[in-house]
Amino acid sequence: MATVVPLAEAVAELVHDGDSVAMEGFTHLIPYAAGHEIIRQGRRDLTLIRMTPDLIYDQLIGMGCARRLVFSWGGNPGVGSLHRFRDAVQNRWPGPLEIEEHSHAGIANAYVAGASGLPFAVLRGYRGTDLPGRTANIKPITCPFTGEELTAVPAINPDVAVVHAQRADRRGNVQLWGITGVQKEAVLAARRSLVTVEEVVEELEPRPGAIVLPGWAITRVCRVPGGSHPSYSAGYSSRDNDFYLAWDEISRDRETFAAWMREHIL
Amino acid sequence: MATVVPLAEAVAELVHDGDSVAMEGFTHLIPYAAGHEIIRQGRRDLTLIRMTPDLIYDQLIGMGCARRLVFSWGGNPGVGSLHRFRDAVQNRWPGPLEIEEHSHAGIANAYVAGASGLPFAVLRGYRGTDLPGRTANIKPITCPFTGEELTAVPAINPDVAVVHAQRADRRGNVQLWGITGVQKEAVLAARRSLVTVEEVVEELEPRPGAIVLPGWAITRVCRVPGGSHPSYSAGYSSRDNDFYLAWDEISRDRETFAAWMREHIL
Amino acid sequence: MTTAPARDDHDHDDRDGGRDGRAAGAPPSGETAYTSDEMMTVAAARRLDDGACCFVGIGLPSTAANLARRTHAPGLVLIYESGTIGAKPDRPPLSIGDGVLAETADAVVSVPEIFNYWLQPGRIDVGFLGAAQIDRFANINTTVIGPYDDPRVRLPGAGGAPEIAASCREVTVIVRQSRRAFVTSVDFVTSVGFGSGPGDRERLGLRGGGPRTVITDLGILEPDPDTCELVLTHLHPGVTLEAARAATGWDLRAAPRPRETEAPSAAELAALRELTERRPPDRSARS
Amino acid sequence: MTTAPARDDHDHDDRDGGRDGRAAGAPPSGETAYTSDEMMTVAAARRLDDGACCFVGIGLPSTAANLARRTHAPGLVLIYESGTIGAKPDRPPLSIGDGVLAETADAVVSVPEIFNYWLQPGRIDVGFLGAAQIDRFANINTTVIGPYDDPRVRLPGAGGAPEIAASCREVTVIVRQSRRAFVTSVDFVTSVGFGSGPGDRERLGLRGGGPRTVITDLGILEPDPDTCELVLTHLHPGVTLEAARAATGWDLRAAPRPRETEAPSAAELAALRELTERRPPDRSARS
Repeated sequence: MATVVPLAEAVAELVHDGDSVAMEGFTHLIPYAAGHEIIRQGRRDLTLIRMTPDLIYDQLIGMGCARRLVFSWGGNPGVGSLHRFRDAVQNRWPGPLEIEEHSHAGIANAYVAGASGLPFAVLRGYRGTDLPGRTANIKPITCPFTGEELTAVPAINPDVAVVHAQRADRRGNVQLWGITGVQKEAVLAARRSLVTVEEVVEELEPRPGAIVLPGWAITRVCRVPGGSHPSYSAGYSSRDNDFYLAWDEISRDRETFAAWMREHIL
Repeated sequence: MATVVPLAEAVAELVHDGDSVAMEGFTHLIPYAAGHEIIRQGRRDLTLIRMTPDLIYDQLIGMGCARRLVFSWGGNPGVGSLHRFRDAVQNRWPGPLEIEEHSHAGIANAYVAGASGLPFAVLRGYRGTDLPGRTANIKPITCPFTGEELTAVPAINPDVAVVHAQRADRRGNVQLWGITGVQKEAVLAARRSLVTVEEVVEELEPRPGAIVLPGWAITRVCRVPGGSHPSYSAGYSSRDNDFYLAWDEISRDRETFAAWMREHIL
Repeated sequence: MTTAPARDDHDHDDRDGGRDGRAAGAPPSGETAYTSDEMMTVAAARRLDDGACCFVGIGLPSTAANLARRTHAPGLVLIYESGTIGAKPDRPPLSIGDGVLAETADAVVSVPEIFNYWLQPGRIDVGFLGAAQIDRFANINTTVIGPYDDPRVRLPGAGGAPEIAASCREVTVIVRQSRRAFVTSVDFVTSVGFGSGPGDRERLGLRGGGPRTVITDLGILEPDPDTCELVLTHLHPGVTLEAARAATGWDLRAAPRPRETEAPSAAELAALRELTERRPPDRSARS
Repeated sequence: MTTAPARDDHDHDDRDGGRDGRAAGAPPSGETAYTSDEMMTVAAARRLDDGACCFVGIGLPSTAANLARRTHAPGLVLIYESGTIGAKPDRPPLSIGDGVLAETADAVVSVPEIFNYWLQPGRIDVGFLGAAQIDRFANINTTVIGPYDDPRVRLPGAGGAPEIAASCREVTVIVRQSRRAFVTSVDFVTSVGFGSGPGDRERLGLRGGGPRTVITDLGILEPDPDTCELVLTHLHPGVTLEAARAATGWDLRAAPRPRETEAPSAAELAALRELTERRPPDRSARS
């Protein structure tokens, strides 16, 4: 049964140096506030897992929290590059960053396998691309019935999954709607989970398109209104597209980035 | 784009002798009216696929429509046996019935593979049971990363999937809610699909817990109010539990069964 | 439809815990009379801890689980294979897909999801299974009596049982005790208990703990930690060890001093009968 | 985020088809002036049949698909990898997960489902891809420029592109034509076009038809049915074959008589500009 606690307490309890952490949210419901708390607590050597690193991982990488990144698309959506990510990969700043690179379909299925208690997932993917040559985590697998060769990826089972949702009730049941991405899979695949929510209500009244994660399948819930900004929470906020544009300039230069983080996050 | 047509026309067009047919609905939304139309049209040599054959397949089997049954639980839910199914397996009446037997998890995953365009699915299942010894469609598979041995089942891709739903709009988009079972997977796994609905509306207004199957992914939609009776359609009807009880007596005896079918279905 | 074997031939009325159970021996004085099925259902309910999540099949398991929710375990999480998570039915559902399950659930998911995301990873504490045949290692048959290709009795089959038996942290079996059901060797292994003994579950890669309790209308059996063989540990009030042995197809081992199951309390019986006697109105959808 | 390469170094503004496109040659008399990006977007929109389903990436593909919906293909089904099926945005979404997509969709599904149930089986008619580099067999690089382990430019990577390229019935590529983008050999194969030529897709088990059209700011290229090599089949108004060859890193083959693309009509331009000039209000959620 998930208990509702302050964010700083939940992060201190659940996220440790060296952990593998999946902070998911496909453009929508990205758990920025939790990511910022991880930065403030100075976590190090994290393996960051996320389909679309987005600005949240650009910030964690730029602040030196990450040792390794598992991802499938590392850009600033609709804008261009993630400069801190590029600086780490191209110039090893602020330190070297190992990368494990997949396609969206590959990571999504790796989460599904993780949530399903399976060691691997099978998909029609990667064939003929240069991706399999860059990681041992993409292998061929043969159908035992047809003999056809397909592709396997190992399950992703993060130490911690961190997601943002619209609402929780007092028993820690979490409700999210709109674009729900891979959040359910990430939470169910993880050993521990932290969910930040816009509000805590007495009862979760049913809503079209909403999914509910039962409180007994979640570790901690934190009330963090606006916790997805500059991403958004359908029904509570809208995406701050101007900030995504502004980030292109803020993040391009190391000093500008550091100053911005000092002023707004630390 | 699914077109809305009369049931008799849709069945005549989509269901042919010798086809493999999946009529799904997990207790809820069982497409009885469509099954009865298949009986009336005298289809033969069908391979019937369904997790829980339920009364609908007891009727099809008793009327001699089926050559083969793929299933995972063949009982009258909450009542006991399916007598026509038992008579076919134990006494080959009205004719021999080949069976391919699985667990719920196995068939559910076979539909998932079928819907996903994969030739097989992987699960932790069947190990140590006598089920794999009874079909070539359950095989071991080894994880290419951990070496662990798991179980594979081949995809189910029926010639036709038949399901019942609450509503469709004029463009053939179908909306169902409540217990949705494996209907989405069955429809997406099938080469052709037939959906009977309680009503056709102008616009599908969103509903909590509802899923929508886009009209372009469905072949035919038929308006058949009450088409799930004696099963039920949440929001439109309730399960006729008394009929499920009564069926135990109706179906126990071959003549009583035949007379009932003549009177009520033919 | 996990736990309902065929009604006839292998009698196990799966709609109503109170129907055709034999009358129990003379009830302890000062208590209301109860049937052996009521004793069995109450004993099963007591095994469910508050706050646990329980994968429930229709019939006695569902009755027992709902009884537990109404008595000592209000926080029990009921999960049905139809995809309903946290269902809170006000009456025992008459089918695994009874509308009341979806209406009262915390979440309703697809059938593939309930098996893949919820059962398979081992998130479920307790799985409840019935049986047409069970052997000394708690392997279960719900498939056929007699040869598979020429069965004397064709039973419903596996349903969710094989994976429930494989994946739940522990399994409770509810089955009426008789020589026909308690056999030296099951005609078909539908669901694995301990296979042929210690180490088999590990060899097979079954990650759940397997059967922890077999509750019958005569008493309670539990696997010996060393040999995995079922041992009679409790007798229901008025039931003798001889009676239990006479109803078992193998040489039944018993604990040195089998304990007597506590008789159903008046409160337990009242709650159980309220559950089982409440019949839903005829809500025929014929029109 | 399928189709957006890095903005700088590999310029391809993926928010607005009309922004930094070079001005096209003198527009045919009697027509309004338009940019080469506008010509490219309009040409892409024209390739989309009414009623088709289209897997759309953010940027020019999304602009083109929405333009088609507003002009000749009102029944075009837009599918975004964020899980929105049948989205009907009234403005080009600024991200793949823009709220307007979910609000206007026929169905919103999870990201695993959109790839597994919808893209992978080959249900999608047309996939739209961008490229940082493309070779004569329409293999695409959106991963790195330079060595993988020591890249000169680290690009965003694969996103949904490899499986879109593999599974859609056909693929349309939109990319500005230059020697830097049109290379003899891509630095990294992110998405497979025709591999090294005829038969490769079949050998790899790729079930979709592969690239059918490459639309640039200079013209249109299509694979030769026999050799699979891209051949220039159309030139946009005012563009010469020499200009197209000069912007191609390999010896570009052209059809005997490349046809001239029909210039954007006033209606097409009006619809496109209405789309691209409509900027959403600042809806900052800071509080």
